[in-house]
Amino acid sequence: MATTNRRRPARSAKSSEELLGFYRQMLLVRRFEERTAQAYTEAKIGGYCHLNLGEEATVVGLMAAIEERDYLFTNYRDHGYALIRGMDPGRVMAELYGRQDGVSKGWGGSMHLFDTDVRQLGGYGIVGGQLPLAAGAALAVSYRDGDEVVMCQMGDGTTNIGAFHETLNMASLWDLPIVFVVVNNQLGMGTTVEVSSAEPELYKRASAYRMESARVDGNDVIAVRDAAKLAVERARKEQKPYLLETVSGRLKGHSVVDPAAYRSKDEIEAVRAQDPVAGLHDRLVGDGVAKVDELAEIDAEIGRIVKAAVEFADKSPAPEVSSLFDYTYASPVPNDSRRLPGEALFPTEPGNQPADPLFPVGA
Amino acid sequence: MATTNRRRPARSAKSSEELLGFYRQMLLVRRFEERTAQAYTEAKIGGYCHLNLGEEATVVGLMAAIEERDYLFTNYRDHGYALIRGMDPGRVMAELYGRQDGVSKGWGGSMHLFDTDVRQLGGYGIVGGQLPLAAGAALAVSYRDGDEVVMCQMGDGTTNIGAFHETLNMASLWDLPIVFVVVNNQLGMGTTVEVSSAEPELYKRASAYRMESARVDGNDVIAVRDAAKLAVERARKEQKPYLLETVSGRLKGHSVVDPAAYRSKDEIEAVRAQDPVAGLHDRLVGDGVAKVDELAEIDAEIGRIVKAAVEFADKSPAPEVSSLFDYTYASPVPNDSRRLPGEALFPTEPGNQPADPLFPVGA
Amino acid sequence: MAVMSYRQALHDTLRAEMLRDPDVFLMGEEIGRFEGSYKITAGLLDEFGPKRVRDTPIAEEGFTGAAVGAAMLGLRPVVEIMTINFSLLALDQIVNHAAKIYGMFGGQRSVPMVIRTPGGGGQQLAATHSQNVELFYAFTPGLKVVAPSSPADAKALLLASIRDNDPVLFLENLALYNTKGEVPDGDTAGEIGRAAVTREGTDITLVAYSRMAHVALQVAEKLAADEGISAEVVDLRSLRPLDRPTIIESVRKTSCAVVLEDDWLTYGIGAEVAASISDGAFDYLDAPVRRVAMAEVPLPYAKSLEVAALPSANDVVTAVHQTLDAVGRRSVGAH
Amino acid sequence: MAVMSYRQALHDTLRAEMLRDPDVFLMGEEIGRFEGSYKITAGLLDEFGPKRVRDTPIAEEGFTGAAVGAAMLGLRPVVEIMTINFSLLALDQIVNHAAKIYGMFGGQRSVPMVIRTPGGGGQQLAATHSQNVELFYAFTPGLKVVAPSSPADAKALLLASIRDNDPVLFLENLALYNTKGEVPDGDTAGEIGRAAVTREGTDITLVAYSRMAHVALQVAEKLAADEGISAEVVDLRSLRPLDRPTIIESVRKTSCAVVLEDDWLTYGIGAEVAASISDGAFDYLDAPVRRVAMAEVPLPYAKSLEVAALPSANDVVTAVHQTLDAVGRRSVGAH
Ligand SMILES: Cc1ncc(C[n+]2csc(CCOP(=O)(O)OP(=O)(O)O)c2C)c(N)n1
Ligand SMILES: Cc1ncc(C[n+]2csc(CCOP(=O)(O)OP(=O)(O)O)c2C)c(N)n1
Ligand SMILES: [Mg+2]
Ligand SMILES: [Mg+2]
Repeated sequence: MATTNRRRPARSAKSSEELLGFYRQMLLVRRFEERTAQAYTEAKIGGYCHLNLGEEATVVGLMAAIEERDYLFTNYRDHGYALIRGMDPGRVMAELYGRQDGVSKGWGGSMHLFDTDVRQLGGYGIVGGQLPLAAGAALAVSYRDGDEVVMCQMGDGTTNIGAFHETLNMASLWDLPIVFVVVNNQLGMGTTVEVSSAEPELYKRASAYRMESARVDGNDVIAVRDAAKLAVERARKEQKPYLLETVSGRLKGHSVVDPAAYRSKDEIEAVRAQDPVAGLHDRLVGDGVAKVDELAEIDAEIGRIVKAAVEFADKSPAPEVSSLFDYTYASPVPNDSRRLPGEALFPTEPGNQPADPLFPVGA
Repeated sequence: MATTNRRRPARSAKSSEELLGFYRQMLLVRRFEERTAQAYTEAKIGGYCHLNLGEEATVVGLMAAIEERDYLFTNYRDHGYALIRGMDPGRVMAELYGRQDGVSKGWGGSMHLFDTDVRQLGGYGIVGGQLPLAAGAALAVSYRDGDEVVMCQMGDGTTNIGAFHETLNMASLWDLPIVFVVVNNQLGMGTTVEVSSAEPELYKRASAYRMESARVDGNDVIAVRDAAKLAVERARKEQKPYLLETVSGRLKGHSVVDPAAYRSKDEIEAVRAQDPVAGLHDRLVGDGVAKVDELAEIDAEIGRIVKAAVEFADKSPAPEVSSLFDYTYASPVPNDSRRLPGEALFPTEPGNQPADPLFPVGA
Repeated sequence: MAVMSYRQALHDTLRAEMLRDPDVFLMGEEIGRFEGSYKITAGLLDEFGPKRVRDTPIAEEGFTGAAVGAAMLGLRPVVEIMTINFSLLALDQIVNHAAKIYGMFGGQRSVPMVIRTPGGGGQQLAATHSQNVELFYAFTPGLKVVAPSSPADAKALLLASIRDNDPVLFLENLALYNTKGEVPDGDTAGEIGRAAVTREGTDITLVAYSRMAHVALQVAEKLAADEGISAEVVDLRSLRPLDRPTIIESVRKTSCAVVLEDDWLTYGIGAEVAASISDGAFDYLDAPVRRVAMAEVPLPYAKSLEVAALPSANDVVTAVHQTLDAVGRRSVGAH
Repeated sequence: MAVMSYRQALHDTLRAEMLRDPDVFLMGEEIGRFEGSYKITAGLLDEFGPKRVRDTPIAEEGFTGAAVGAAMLGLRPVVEIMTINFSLLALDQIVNHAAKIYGMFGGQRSVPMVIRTPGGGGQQLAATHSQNVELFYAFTPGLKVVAPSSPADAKALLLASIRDNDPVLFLENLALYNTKGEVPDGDTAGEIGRAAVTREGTDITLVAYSRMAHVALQVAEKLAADEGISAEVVDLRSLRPLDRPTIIESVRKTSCAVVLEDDWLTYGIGAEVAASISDGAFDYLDAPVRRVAMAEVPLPYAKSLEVAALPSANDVVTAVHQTLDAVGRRSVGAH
């Protein structure tokens, strides 16, 4: 079942074109995340902010395996997925900035990227929270006899929470078209897989649900793409869930503010040595697919995209306070509270009962 | 790992004495439960009430495998465990009757038998709720370098809830001296194992935590005892958790009030054919260990014990209403609410502030 | 108009909605083969098959969350959680997910789902199986919470809940399932967010919901018959939104109120009702608002203790008497 | 007496209790190697080793429940739940188990454990990471809930909580960790169940807890300085038990009150406070009790919206003004 640490280019990289395309995407994630880190230190971005640095090959490989019609659910470490899935970089950055043009109109921020158009249905900050949701989406697909597949990404640490167990069991029992992906970056915050999981070969946990699974080198974009494609097509055709584990590393702290002081120099060195972006760069050059200059040109182009995204975000206005009560309910109902913190429940003038502006009594 | 459906007497039944002793215990459970069902229809017992009918060999075998110093946690189907673990039958029945002399003073009822003296620490009605608690008890043992083992019983349906996963992972990660027992009676209420668990060979789920496990015939008291003993001693000596699955059947409905209309005649026949009490009876007679008369005499003796238990329960007074506020907190604190439903928060006489009787202000 | 039980009203409404809308389906533990712990879904598996009446594993967090996900794709799942006590295991999916998804993503997808679940004490189910924690949901913006007390309201509000585009916690009650009442034909949905004055009166307002709304009516009848006290009854029906205007209007008329609730007193649902009355009817109120609620203990199994801990009609009568005495108005009575 | 941060007070107290009592140990996510998400446990893994500072998997239900079980055997676990939002995943173990075990088994084993967890909005953490759901615990008999607002109280109440034989939910707040104050030496435990008058005044009572108790003091200072309004501040400190006598005594003196809270208004903690005041000080109250609380929405990420949704000092000032205006007492002020 397992395939680990494949170093050589996978055979199925049919063309240099394709590989260059992946490189461009991985670089977009890399540069976007670097710029995001900078924007955070400039206090343009608030809250928690988790980057995909070190996971670029995984992100790009996974996104290459699903189709437009498919659905994606991820955890809070979601910028890269959003970019590659097709959200506009400007609108993604605007979301990080908490602006009106953000993909979630500024309501979600970094952890909660959501764009119904590209069928990426969040971005969830509660560890494991996205799993039941994703299974439910797959249930809806199955209920309607659809041919979409749901991909549900999670981190290694997430395999220890109850929702993992409950969801994988349901997915297998009910033959749901879903691919669970464990992005094993070897750490949940500062906790290693060995310290948190009694079965550190995480893909093996699928056997508790008679679910097929595999492990793949998350630093190899082609290997990820191929393994994911297999899983996705199987889910689509046989209506069977699958668990794919990708193994890579985290180049920086858990979130932008984490200096990761708990990591040894050796550990950091080891992760850096496997940097998927640098690796692909060297491979493209080494294999004669592209010259250093050409790759630098791509980098420059990506730089312009990221710059434009930041400019777009910077110009986007903050959401209007008047919209504060617009998204509590989809179906308006009478007597919903629409009061700002300072407002009285009842006007101070005795006898003056507050009328419900939307639903006057007796209407 | 698995051993199923052993029909022949296990070799380790060293003496007829022992087997007779087990028979007596199984019969105690059988008769007690039958009497309990009757008392329920007489409205002497209220609430939910789940019986061990059909699980007598499992209960007795498991209880034979743990020692006095060991701890036991179970689900709500707990009468048999309580009786064999050594709680006084009268006090158990009194608990079911909701009387003052009940093992939990009438506070818990059928689902919540607890007796600190015999180290049976509940009886829990929330499916899966006892698992983290039992692991915590094992953690305490381990923290103190004790040599006790914790046995944690659960039903087959319980293996699908998140707490199962979280707890088994912790138990294995932390090398806790605990034996998880899945009493597979093949139903969770009306739901079969196949409908609820994607891996219906439940003991195999232990592999997701690198935990050893086995399946054993739950209708064979010796087989259960031997398998459990192995698991318990391993837990004690090696400080390693274990998952034991026993397979048996449920002779009646999920609870006393469930007519089990969802079961086919064939299904019921099959369970009856494996009745562990009848089976052991016939075996004892067939193997010449005891005569039918002798076994009838045991039955009569058990009948007297059960009758005495009912009489004790019937005579025990209902708990005093004055004790209603005695068990909300172990450490009393000021301003705790001790008001009955009708009582005013503040006396109607204006100016009369209620003093805290336990903690007057400024005391 | 037919007379039927609260259980029957729920059953028939679920069935009718499933016939009407193929996107409506049911999920929960033991709702199919077992026909529901309280038999609300009896017969529906046979009629609609396992796709639309889905028995789930014991996994409240998992199947409730799956319903949320299915609702995000436009289905209309109706989840049964066996009792509200077990909903605590699904709280993360209800409060952190169902209630948040519409807002947190800027209104891109709504979550049209219903969670049906009964509360209730008084059945000797002991501490972990007798809780009334509707408060947790009523407190949470993004959720709607209804708590019908009559078969007619059960039907009207279940229709409204299923057709609503937001997650609705639909609170039932073990003690109500067998109660009967007239239920209108047709399929007119009720309105979430409106209380009802279920009995008019002039001397005092009784505010309640779910089972206690029944008790309130009984008490009101008794007070009228025995003492000529005219109590008005406000049945909240909806806990979120809370219909303050209807409550306040009543208390401005009667000048005093007692709140009945089956949960614990401190921080219970009644706290908000009492606080709202004290605020909105400040200049009208002749006496403090009394609350009759459960004693603040883990509910004991023993009948003697359980009875003592649960609010009774007598407790309400006492509170009404003391309230009217305090304002010197008991003389309005006839004896 | 030393001046230190709230964080430091917690850290030092944990350390001192671990030195004092070998049965005290810590459990939680990231408390060891990572030194705690908010660094309360920094250095403790190195000092005490992994047995007493236990990093757990991400499994709130599991590790919280394990602490309950360990406490049943007499250990004194102090669990850290990273933020109160994640405690919803452990609610079953807290509400259905920790809170019930002493009572449900007739007092045979108590559960001497502490759950430390911070609440707090205002950090742009968005809807699922900014909730204040202490209500869920404050509502539950069998639990005790404390919410200190100063470093001194943090120390005193943490000592009390660890030494108490019942499960205590110890509410911290992200915004308080860096606040400083004087902390007495020694190891005198505070008293769970007692509020404190943290500022004396005569014109109006401000009732608050945790972060808002800070805000209340700031507002009171400002009101005094700018307008000569004398506000009394009651810091609840303990949410369960709730110290009604101290609150009522204050309001009987000032005749009006504003309640400050960081949670949602409807059914929030303030509802009980307001209801209790309206009841216990009925004949003294000159104006309705106002509540200043969070807007009832899933808290948005965007700063502009978050600021609008959270209660501010200005909102409190407005509520105070309107309350004093309503009773014609603003003239007491000096401007
Ligand atoms: C239920 C819950 N518990 C704790 C947290 C705090 N938390 C945020 S991320 C994280 C680590 C997750 O690790 P992993 O699943 O490996 O994902 P990664 O961050 O490595 O992508 C934790 C514990 C949370 N968000 N939700
Ligand atoms: C969390 C939770 N969900 C649902 C229930 C209702 N319930 C009680 S027993 C039961 C079935 C349990 O089956 P199993 O684990 O096989 O135990 P058995 O009754 O067969 O001993 C269910 C669903 C519950 N008590 N707790
Ligand atoms: Mg990780
Ligand atoms: Mg079973």
